Amino acid sequence: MRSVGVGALMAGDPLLSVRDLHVRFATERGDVNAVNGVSFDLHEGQTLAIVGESGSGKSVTAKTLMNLLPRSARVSGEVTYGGHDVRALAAAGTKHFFGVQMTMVFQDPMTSLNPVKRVGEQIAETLRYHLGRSRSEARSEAVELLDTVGVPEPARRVRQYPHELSGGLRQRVVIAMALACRPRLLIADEPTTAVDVTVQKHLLDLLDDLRRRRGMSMILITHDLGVARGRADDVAVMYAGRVVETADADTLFADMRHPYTEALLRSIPRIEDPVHHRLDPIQGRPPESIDPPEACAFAPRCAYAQSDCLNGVPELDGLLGLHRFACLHPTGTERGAAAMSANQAAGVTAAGMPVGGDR
Amino acid sequence: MRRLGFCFWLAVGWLAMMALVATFAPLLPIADPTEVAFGGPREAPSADAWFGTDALGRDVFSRTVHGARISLAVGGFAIVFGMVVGGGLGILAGYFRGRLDQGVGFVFFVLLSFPALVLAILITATLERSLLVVSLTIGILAVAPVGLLSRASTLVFAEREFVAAARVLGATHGRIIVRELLPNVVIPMGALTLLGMAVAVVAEGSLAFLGLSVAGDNAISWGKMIVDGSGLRDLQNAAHVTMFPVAVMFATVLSLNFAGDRIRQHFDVKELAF
Amino acid sequence: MARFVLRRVALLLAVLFAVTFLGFAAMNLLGDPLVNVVGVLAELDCDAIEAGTAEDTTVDAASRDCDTVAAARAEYHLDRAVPVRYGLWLGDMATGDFGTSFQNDQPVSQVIREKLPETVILLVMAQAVALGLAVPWGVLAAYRANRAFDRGSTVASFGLLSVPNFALGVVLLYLLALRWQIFPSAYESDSVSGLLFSMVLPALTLGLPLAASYQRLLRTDLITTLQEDYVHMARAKGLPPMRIMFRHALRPSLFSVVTVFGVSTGTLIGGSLVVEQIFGIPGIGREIVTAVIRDDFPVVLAIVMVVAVTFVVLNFLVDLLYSWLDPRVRAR
Amino acid sequence: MAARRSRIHRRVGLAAVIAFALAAAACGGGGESGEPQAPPASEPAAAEPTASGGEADEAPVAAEQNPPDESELLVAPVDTTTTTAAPGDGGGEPGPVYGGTLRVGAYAEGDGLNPAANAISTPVFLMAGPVFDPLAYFDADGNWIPFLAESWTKVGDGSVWRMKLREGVRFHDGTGLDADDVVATFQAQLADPLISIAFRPGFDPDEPIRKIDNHTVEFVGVRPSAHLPNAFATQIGMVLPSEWLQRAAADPALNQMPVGTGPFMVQSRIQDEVTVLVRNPDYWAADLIDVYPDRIEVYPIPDSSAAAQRLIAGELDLMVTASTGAILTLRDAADQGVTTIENVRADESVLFINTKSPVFSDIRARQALTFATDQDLYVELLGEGTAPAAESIFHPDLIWRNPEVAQETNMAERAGPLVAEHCAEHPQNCSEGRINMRLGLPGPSVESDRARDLLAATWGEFFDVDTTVKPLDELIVDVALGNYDVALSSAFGAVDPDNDVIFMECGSISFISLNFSRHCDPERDDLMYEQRAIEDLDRRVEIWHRIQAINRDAYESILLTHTNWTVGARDNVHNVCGATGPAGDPLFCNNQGRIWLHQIWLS
Repeated sequence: MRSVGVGALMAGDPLLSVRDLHVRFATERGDVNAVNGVSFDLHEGQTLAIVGESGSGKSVTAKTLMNLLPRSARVSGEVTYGGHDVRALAAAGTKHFFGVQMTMVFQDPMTSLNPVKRVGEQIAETLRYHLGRSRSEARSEAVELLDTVGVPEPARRVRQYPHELSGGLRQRVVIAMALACRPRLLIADEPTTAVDVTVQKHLLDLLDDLRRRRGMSMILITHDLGVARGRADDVAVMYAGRVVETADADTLFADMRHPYTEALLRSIPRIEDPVHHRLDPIQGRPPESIDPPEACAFAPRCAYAQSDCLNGVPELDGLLGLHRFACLHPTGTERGAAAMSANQAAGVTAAGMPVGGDR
Repeated sequence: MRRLGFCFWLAVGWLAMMALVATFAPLLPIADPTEVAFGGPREAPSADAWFGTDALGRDVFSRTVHGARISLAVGGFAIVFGMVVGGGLGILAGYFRGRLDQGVGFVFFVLLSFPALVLAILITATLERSLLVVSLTIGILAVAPVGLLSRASTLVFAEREFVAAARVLGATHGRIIVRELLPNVVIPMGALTLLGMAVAVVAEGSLAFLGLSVAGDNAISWGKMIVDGSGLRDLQNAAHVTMFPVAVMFATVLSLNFAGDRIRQHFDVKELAF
Repeated sequence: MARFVLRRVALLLAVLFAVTFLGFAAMNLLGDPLVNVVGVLAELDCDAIEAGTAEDTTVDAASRDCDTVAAARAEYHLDRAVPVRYGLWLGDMATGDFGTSFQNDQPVSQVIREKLPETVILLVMAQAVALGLAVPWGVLAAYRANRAFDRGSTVASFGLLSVPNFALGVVLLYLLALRWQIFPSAYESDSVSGLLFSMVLPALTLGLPLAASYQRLLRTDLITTLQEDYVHMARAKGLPPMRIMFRHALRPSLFSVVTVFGVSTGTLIGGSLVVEQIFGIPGIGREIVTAVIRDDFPVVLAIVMVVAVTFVVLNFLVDLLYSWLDPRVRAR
Repeated sequence: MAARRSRIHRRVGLAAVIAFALAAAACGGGGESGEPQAPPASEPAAAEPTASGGEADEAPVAAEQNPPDESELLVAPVDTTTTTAAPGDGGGEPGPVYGGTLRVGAYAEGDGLNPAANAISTPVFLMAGPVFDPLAYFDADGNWIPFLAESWTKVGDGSVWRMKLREGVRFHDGTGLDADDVVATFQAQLADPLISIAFRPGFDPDEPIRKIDNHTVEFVGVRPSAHLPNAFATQIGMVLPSEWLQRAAADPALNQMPVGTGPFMVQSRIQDEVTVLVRNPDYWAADLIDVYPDRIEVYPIPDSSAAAQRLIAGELDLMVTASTGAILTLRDAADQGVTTIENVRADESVLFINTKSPVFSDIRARQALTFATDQDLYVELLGEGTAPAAESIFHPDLIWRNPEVAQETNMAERAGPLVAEHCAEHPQNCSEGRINMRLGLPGPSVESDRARDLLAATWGEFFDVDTTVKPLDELIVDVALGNYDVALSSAFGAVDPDNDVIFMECGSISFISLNFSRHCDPERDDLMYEQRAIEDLDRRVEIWHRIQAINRDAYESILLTHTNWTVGARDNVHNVCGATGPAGDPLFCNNQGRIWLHQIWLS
């Protein structure tokens, strides 16, 4: 089954294509719509950043791609990889697809390494299973891989257990493990959230560097727009299970349209900010996703919200592959400005959120 | 609060029925369980003898009903004993802490260091096997598990405000233990009553099977009935003599376990370390 | 780590001390130890007989019986104060002198040496049955958690846990040995293979309920483990589900099973009393029951001591086994 | 070393125990084997306690003048009527086959195989029998014949018997058998309180045995006897090398591997598992006796039903049992190539009533108990068609049986008034109109529980029964000490009834009684000693007829069943009852389960 791959890819076709992806979980209190009609494309050698708060559905989307959802999840929509239906491949138990073609790096290196196995074994295991390496070949390759990802003294490290390594080193091990079989697509789910701030940048640069050198595609999932900047070719912003704005990175950062994107950007600390700069956290909390009202999900937290925002869910407008957003009163437009000033005048948005005038 | 469910009430119903028939067995319109040649030997179940007859032609149904008396009496007594002694020690240990706690904890640990049935054997080896001794023996087995539980619950509650408040108000230790701690500790212990009883019933059955349970001419117990019919030839030719008491005992232990487990979940108590 | 081990060893010694004292107390404080040792002879008035003032009531010269009594007093140190007696007795035990069986005048240590192997074989086979069944069973149940198989197996394990050992033994004997004649109905010692084959039913009797309890623990732990990131990671690495189960999820999920392994061996030892009786296995389980019935106190006490001490030490070793299962413990 | 309680029990109960026990015992009363806990019972019948002399005559004393006819047998040979198939040596059989391994199931294990230190009960006899030759044994008619002895001769009135040994007999260790070995063995047995209990009182306390020459000894009794050699047909007649006896005294471990003169030698022995015997290549009687198997393996299997299953499955060739369930299982397997040789003419299951107890010293209480006993039910439910009801101490097929004596059981209606009278006079013995009594049963076992329940139920209207269940040997001690009002045991059944005298004579009553009922009847004693001294079979039969009537009228015991001793064999096992003595006489077969294994052959 190693034929599954990108060999058949036509120039211009996306490596990964997601269309109208829905994921629902049945819970005791009702269905949760974790992902609600997400679509995107990812081209060979490119990086897509999916950005959103926790609960926005970005991790669920990633797990759906990797077929990691629990059995209780109900999934619909289409996910194709190099023209193959990924969910069908998974259902058929296709060998050597996950891990070889596409793989994933998880948020917390503390928990994503098996505590009872030496790190070398964990890396070598993939090589032996997928590539049929002998025990000794796999071991020396594991050492090389650790070296590649910048782990000092790799020959000693392979014999250690995860708990003997620092967080940063562990994440490097995870990355080495993910890259062992030279996958074409890497999904990195908040790869730096759980590690020390001082090493976050190193890790991100490492990932970016490896991607470039290996010609990989990458989906970078993060709650931090700043992480996406400079590393992603395209950005998709998710909120409440939907993509609310997507564009190539330059466009998005230069010309964002969705108030949520704007809010996200404001909430990140920036190195150039003064030390005591006050961040603007996004007010309110992400919505409950059980029986959501037919309305813009962000409206209750949105300073631009107007009464039409509460009547129906805004569509993601725009041309596929270009700048698209789902907002009736986009920021940076006249409609947006009008909405904002109306709300400021009223002191409260249509959804009832108080708005200060001093913004 | 989860619902307890139909099966729970089914189990409780069975247990209630067993308790009733055990209590009133002598008054029930059933055969005398000791009447030899009530029917022919080893007769298959019939309208006269619902469970058939045993090797001496006695009514297996009536014997099964009467057998519940010893099993349930020993089981009930043992768990009550375990709760009074083990529970009491546990509360004292958990409340006073310190040396007492260490001492009691060590005693529990030592008791748990014997395989249960072996400890029971050690005791029955040295004493006459009366109903009281057998019940006490099995009760002693229950002391340590119940005691550990009550100590753990006491530790939790002893830290709570109402206990601190009582102490500030000058309540005596005795009063705090009885008025404040006991009612709280009794709930998780009570939730485990049925589970503990299941263990006790099985323990009594095992002793009876080995011929080490209550001795005496009128002692009918399930374990004894099962061993009576378990010779190879008896099993082959008249399995009903054994299988009916096995089934009833199984149903009873299953009901105790099931209802007990539901109650345990209901009160969210951890499992017992039997 | 060293401190941890030291503390455990100290506790171990204290418990061993207490356990042996309990056994000693049962013999010396519950009732008259002399009666426990020499039975009716304890009633002989040996002083009077020596003085020639008592009637010689035995066919044999009563003075010989008095010699016996005197020898018993010496052997069990009955003339010494209780604490001294305990110390001396402990010394005897430690040097392998468990006294002499009333039943056939054999040294108790020899009785135990002869009977222990059958029981150990039985226990090992029972554990093998339990683990051999519980692991695939628990894995399957966890793999398809809450599906039909899992629900069915929950009911089945609950049922198995509610069957008393002796009842299960009789039912298995009836079905597998008498009805379908798959296994022999009783112990055989003609050959090693015959011995092992005849131990299958007893091992099943002990092992099935244990398999059920292991299965429940393993299933719960596995379901938790399967939520772990490293299992997701392994899936993302493209490893097949069963390989993930056995290579990644199983070992970290064995903690509860290992925790109860020691305790369950105690349950098994208790069960072996009954099972050896049913299947006629000449092990220490049957020996102790026979000894109790015959008031053969040295044998009862010695077996209880051997079993309890083994049990305590086993649980101590189980503690150490943790560090193999979880390297993180080693660091502590 | 020290104190062994059992040793004590034995010692205290001594006398009783063994004699009785031994004999009786093997089967522990009604239930018998199949009681896993019961230890190997001691056996003995033989040990003839009070051998005494009669007129001197030449031996052997044969009962030739009264050849038993088919319905009236002198003794208890194989009961062919209950044999489900004729084993062995019938016509048309192929010739005997030498070699092979005979696998035997015994229902109990023994302490050891040393006849000077361990009780050689029926199951132990299967292990030790082939290792030894007895000084005397019974022929098929039940008359004693010399075996290892060349001759037995009465000296004077029969108080002294002279035995001349065969020459050229060698032990397994190569040493020759001589009078010193006989003297040493006999003295060792006398010195062992357990072994000697039942026969020591019959021998001269100062000089019980004397060596005449290298191959001749004289045994000195205290009373004239015409039947003394009977005593040497059991373990008392098994001879050990004197030098070995000294070593065994120092090292009890040797008891497991004794040295004898017999056709087989102990190769290995693991207690509770197997005893392996191999053929003695230098058997002294090789020219006189055909020894067929090369090897004998005896497996102690306490659960006789399990042994029966193994026999049916072909894992055993032969087994011995008196357990009802096992006998029925074997019978049912007739179509699977299993034959049984059953003997119901030996011992009886007996409820002994302690006539010295406060309750049963009143004959009305004894009568009431007898009347109230539902013997029919006992026979039906516990015998289950294997063990017939007993009316007296002799089976109806035997010449000794008095057909006029019938036991007065199953007359519950006659019990009531007697109980009422007793309770009126002795209110302290009664509660709520019922007599309080203590019953002792051997056990524990399923059978003893059933016996207890059945007896308690049938007596329940008139007696309030308090039952104690104890292992057989402990029970017998208690019974010998008079600790129960009523106790179940098994007794009588000696090949020659003279050996049963000890259970009835007044001299056996003392602090420890072998006469369990403790009933002394001087008239009966006179009769018993008279028959002992004479060889006149007619007169002996007459005397025993009279004794049965005396016993019945004394209400001293309640006979329940004639024990069924069954040998089960597979159909490839031949010649089970074909053993012969050195002179070619067929030997008595299935003496309370004791059979000779060395002349059995396998096809």
